[in-house]
Amino acid sequence: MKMIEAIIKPFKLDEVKDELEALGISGLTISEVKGHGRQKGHKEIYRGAEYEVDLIPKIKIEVVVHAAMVDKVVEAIVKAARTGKIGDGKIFVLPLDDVIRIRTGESGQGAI
Amino acid sequence: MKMIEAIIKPFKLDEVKDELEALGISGLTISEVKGHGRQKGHKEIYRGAEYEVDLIPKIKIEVVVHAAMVDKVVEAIVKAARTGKIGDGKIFVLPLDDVIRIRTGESGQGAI
Amino acid sequence: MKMIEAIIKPFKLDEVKDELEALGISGLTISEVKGHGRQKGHKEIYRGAEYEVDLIPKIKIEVVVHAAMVDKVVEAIVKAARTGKIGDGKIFVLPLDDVIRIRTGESGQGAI
Amino acid sequence: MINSGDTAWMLVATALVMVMTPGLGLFYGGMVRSKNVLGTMMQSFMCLGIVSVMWVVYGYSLAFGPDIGGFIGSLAWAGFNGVGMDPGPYSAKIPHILFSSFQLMFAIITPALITGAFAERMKFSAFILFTLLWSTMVYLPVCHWVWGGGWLGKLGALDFAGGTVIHINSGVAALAAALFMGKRKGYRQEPFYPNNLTMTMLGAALLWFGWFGFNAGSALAANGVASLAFFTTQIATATAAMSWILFEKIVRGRPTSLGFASGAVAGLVAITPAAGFVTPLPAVVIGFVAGMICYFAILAKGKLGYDDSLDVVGVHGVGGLWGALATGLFASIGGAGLFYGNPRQLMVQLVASLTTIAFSFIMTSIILVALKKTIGLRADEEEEMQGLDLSMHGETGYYL
Amino acid sequence: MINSGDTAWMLVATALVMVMTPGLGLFYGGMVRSKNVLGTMMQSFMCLGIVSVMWVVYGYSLAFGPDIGGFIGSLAWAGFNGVGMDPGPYSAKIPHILFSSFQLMFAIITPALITGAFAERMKFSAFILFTLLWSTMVYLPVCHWVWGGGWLGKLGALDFAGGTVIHINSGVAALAAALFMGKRKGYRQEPFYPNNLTMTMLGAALLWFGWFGFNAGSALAANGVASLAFFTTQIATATAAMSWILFEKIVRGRPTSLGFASGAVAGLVAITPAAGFVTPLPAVVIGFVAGMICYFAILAKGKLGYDDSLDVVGVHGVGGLWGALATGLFASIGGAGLFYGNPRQLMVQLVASLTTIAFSFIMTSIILVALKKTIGLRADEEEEMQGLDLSMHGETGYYL
Amino acid sequence: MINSGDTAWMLVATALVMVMTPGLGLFYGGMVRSKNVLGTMMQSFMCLGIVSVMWVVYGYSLAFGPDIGGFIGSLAWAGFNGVGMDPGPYSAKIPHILFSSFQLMFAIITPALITGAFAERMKFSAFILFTLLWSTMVYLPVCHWVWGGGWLGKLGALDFAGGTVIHINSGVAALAAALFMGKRKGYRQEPFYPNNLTMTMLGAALLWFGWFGFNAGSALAANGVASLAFFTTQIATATAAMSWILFEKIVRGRPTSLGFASGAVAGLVAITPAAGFVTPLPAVVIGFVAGMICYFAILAKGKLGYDDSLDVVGVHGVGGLWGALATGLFASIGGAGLFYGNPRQLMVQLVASLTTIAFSFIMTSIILVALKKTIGLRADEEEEMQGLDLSMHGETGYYL
Ligand SMILES: Nc1ncnc2c1ncn2[C@@H]1O[C@H](COP(=O)(O)OP(=O)(O)O)[C@@H](O)[C@H]1O
Ligand SMILES: Nc1ncnc2c1ncn2[C@@H]1O[C@H](COP(=O)(O)OP(=O)(O)O)[C@@H](O)[C@H]1O
Ligand SMILES: Nc1ncnc2c1ncn2[C@@H]1O[C@H](COP(=O)(O)OP(=O)(O)O)[C@@H](O)[C@H]1O
Repeated sequence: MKMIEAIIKPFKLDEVKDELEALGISGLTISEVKGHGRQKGHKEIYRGAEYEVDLIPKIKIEVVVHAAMVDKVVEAIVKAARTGKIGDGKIFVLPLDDVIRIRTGESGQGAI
Repeated sequence: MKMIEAIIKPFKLDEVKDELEALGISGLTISEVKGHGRQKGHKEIYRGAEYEVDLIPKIKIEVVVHAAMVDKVVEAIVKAARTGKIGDGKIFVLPLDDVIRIRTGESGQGAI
Repeated sequence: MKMIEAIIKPFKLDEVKDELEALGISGLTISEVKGHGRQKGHKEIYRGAEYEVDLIPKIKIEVVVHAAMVDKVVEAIVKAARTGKIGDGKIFVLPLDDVIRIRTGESGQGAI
Repeated sequence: MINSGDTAWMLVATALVMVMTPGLGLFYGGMVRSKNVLGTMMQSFMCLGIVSVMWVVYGYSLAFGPDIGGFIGSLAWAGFNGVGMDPGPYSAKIPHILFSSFQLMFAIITPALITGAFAERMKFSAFILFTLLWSTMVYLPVCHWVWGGGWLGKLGALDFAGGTVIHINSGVAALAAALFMGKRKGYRQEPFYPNNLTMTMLGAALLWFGWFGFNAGSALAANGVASLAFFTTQIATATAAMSWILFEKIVRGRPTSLGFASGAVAGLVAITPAAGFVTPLPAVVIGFVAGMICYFAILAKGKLGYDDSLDVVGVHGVGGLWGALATGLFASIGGAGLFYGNPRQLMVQLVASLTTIAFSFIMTSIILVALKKTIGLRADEEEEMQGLDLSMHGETGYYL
Repeated sequence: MINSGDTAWMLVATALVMVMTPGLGLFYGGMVRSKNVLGTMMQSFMCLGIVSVMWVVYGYSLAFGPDIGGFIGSLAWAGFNGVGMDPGPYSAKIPHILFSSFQLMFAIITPALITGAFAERMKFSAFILFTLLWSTMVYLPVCHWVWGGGWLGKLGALDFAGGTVIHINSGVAALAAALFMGKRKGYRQEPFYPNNLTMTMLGAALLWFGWFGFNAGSALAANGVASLAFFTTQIATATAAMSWILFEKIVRGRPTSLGFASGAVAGLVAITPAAGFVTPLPAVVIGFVAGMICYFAILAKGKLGYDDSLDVVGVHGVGGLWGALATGLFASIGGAGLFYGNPRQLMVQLVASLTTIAFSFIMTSIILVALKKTIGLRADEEEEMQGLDLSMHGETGYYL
Repeated sequence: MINSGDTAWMLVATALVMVMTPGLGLFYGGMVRSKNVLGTMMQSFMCLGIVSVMWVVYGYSLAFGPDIGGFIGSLAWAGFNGVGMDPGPYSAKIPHILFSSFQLMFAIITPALITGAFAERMKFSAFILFTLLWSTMVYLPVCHWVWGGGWLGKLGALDFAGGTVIHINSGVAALAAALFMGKRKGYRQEPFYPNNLTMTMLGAALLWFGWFGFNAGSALAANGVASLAFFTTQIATATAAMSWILFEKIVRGRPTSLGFASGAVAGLVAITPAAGFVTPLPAVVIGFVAGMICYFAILAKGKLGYDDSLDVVGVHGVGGLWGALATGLFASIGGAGLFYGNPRQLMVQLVASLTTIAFSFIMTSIILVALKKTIGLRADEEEEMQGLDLSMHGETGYYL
């Protein structure tokens, strides 16, 4: 089992979800984050003050999958989330010891 | 040391916190996330437009504990967060290399 | 490769970012979280009701780095984020299997 | 003959009272949890819809039409038959239809006030029926008794702008509603954070602003009495807001902005029946006491155990009763109270208040029980958990 | 001679109409996505700036100055030359400058209404030019025709407060704009969530409040007609709001707060031309039909395929047309419609409406094409994606 | 004898000025960081409380009571003794108590304006004392000098609606406050994002709306002068808003919505002393210059180094001074300025402005030093970091 964490552009969320769904993966958790990297930020102006804002809104998707699925999932995310422009984001693959489904208490592969 | 990440129903947060406190665990970090899974979403209507919203508000709890505590913590979370209905959420157990307490700089077990 | 997750006081974000930048690290992802630990919360009053709020706003920084960089990065964060008062936060170091850059599809060290 | 100055003022006063109801929606809306913000606002806005239609069909006629036995008006003016651009029996200087517009706005806000008691848990359909029935069976009669030529007016009850008709009446109905509806799920177990106190502050400001139309407009003319009522309204409100946060500071250690807003509303409520009958210094006293007793009434709610979500009983019930009695104490202009040598007035005020309390409580209870037995009052548990915005209206308040 | 009561009312009515434009900004602002909230509000606020300056320089004179051939006013009053504190030709009882202030507020809100059609995608510079050109080339002539001594007024068209001049006119311009601008990126592909419906509710409330000045103020005096217009406005609005959510409930299963607010605006629009000409019961009918047809017009948009972001066509175009025709049906006071034995009136209403539709559509299209060919109309793709707040104004609406 | 039209207008104008103070609370509240939103709004709302009570006890009497040596009023009217429903010495056509209500609203908003200078860092208790002392020791005397029969009025200073008494006065007090309070922690080091610019826009709209009461109400009658003041207010405000964003565009490349709102307020400030004395075209000039110089004043603040959180000095101080002098240049109705052959007027304006600047700066400094030495002015560092909402009031603005 692995946890795949993808940082993507917000407007790509629906496409990524659809692509994962196509792989039979429906369980996932998302959150609103802000990213900093190569992508340029923007300027904000409030009366006399001017700020360079270099944190850009992104969506983080966390999805836990069987180890065997990792490559396919990564591929699917890359396909759906890519625009080819800087700032498309990153995918991180983390090892995972266990998964537990709260509703039933079952754990391991079957709980995903 | 392990990082336990639990996705739960928002209104269960207080109960989970209390249950962990009972185990002597007070350090934890939470965030607001949205989840997708078996649980049905809802419909929203804005004039002519109708949207199926399938992302459901959840709370993510991150708690880092000694490896020996993992089972007890998982059990406690399951106990407190379970309603028995679909959407109760998941617990993920991740390996952890190190913990550092910023205030003191100390690291390892003692920093938890 | 490691994922470093730091929970810090919100007003320390700029300093931490600067310190990491000085190490040549510009890629990072942040999110707004709430923390519970030794730090005391506060009281809120709404007409007849009085609530003890023990969840304190924190910023979570996620930064993925080469394994060789971990110590320097941790040191930099500790240096920038420390006030010496309770609630300064924690740093967690997690193992990481892989990183993929969505824009190019490349993976591994080079994708960080 | 129609006076253009009086008409100008009453046109504006009517618009001002109209804006109080959305103002109330903001005031209430800001205090509930985020998931109920639209549902709560909707209940105020809906009163603009429901009561306006009812008013034109039969409401105005039942409340103000030719008196039948001191108890109710006749249906002679149903459909606004004969209510037009000429002056009517209630004022010789403004068009009859303007007087009825002004009164409509009072009829709208009264049931809207009650909604604070059952916020965050009532079914939308039940709310609609409740509002229609309550307006018809409770508001119209009491309004007729005091202002429409009915028995309480004839008895000599002083109610400048609606302390009894509106505030005691709605406050008591709120008590009945809180009792019959039961508590919100999680009440006193989990924190219920107000979603947006800036909106509540804005709502309080619009209420304060609109209330000048409510109170000074009740003179039905642009004259000295209107000006007096205007000033006493300002002074009592300001004093009550300060008084509330003073006692908050003493009891809890913190003066809050919600406390300021609540105190202001308590002051507005308390000065309502007295506004044109008292001079400035008594207005200060009325305001000070209002802020104090309404604050303690709200603290007491915790001990009494019912869940009056937004404290309608504590603010409108208690504040309205205090105002009605204070009018019997301090009246000195166009009437005389106890302190001006007329103890009888206090008795009359007491009779008017008690009658309204009893009538409102009983009638409201009957309506609630009837609805409970038929269509049911509460959203089901799932709906309440999900929030009324989604479950009743399919909407979400904020996507910021 | 100046009458202080009429002047008092018109001062207030003018302020009330002024507050409608920011109210519209809130109404529209709440409906767009968070990243466009300020840009959308700005477009309404900017109309206060642009049109006011234009008005004093030449606008008032072209609209209301000495008539030239029934088509336009002369420049005799440019720079407000001769427009002062004495009464003018349009009312003997209020200062001329007050009449022109009142009319200014109408000229401001009309282009602001159109902005709903191209919300979330127009370049700021293009918007400014569009507003200036449209106000000059479309609003001023049509305003002159109906109210400034022009040919439509002479023909006997009844338009109490601007159904044709303002609502049909802006609604048709909105249609042209939606067609020429093209759809927003992602339209009907991704969800476009309204960022803050509480703000939309507040905006609707301010519109409702200010509209009393709009309609009742159009009597230009504090008298019976103003009072009648006030009441019919209230009743039609309330009914339309209820009617809209009734059909929502039937069609979608949920009565929404956005629906209530939208229905209220539809009712306000529809009663506008009729307000001082009809009695209360017809006002109920006008409101009921308005809520119904505007709701179905909005549902139909989905099928017609153009992207009128905030439904200006469905609410102002359709509602305004219905109101204009309804005036030809129900007028009974100071005029007579079909149902009161005067079929000719309906024909006149139809002529006025159709002329305005044709003129507005053609002229607006010319302006849009000219701008498209020169400076361009739309924000570029990056800017639209980033949101107008950041790309046009360098600001973010909320940091909560 | 009381005139119902004038009374109607003044009732409304008073309500309009009242609503400016909550409007200011919204305007300011939206600009601060989220953690201070309620604390900032509270400071405006509190002025409604503090000053109203002070006014009835002794304020009105000191400002407007029988003159003592041109410097202050006597205590003859303390407790509103003798101030009632009949006309008073300041207007024969409206009730005395209405005149005093109108003036109360001015006394309320003036200290509220100052709060922008020390936003986000003052202790609540210090704020309360400051407001009470400042109102008593600075506002009441200056008000008396200009309007209450004092020496500046006798000298012939023209101040239609309070440019000197209110805007210069508060702007200068703001400068003193910014200097004595010191900077906010993190000022110019970390970004201070405004939490909710939609609220600031709404606040600006309410200020604009209410300002019609402020300026046109200062005619104390519903007449030609009121109508003129109404129109010049609209025009100057619109022009200033446009002018501000024009210079923003030139300097920074982006016209902002906060700039529009700020420019509008600058225009409102600048036209205040001139509103009833100038014709429309000069009003355009006054507005244009106001938008320009206030914008550059704000840019200059960065270089001068003091932390006037919400730019009270740049907008009210600079704008007010420009307005006072502009009145000495452009006055042509009910007075004559330099351009109309009366250079002396400009001198008088200068004297009035400089006296007010000196008096206000010295007195405000004394009050601040006294408070600093006794109870202290600032929240402690922890409290400031946590935000005033939690540390002073135990509340959180938003739980969305
Ligand atoms: N080392 C990193 N650790 C954590 N997050 C990162 C890292 N590098 C990039 N990110 C995340 O990925 C996003 C995209 O990165 P960026 O460098 O802008 O573009 P790209 O990946 O296309 O080169 C960033 O906004 C940030 O959220
Ligand atoms: N594979 C997964 N990866 C990440 N998060 C998941 C995954 N599966 C479920 N979740 C999270 O758990 C929540 C509950 O899952 P769901 O399938 O609805 O209920 P249950 O776990 O009771 O079957 C989801 O809303 C989502 O946040
Ligand atoms: N065991 C833990 N697991 C996850 N997060 C933790 C844990 N302990 C502390 N934290 C996070 O670190 C923050 C600071 O911890 P706290 O105990 O208050 O201060 P300190 O680390 O200075 O002793 C907490 O608010 C919480 O967000």
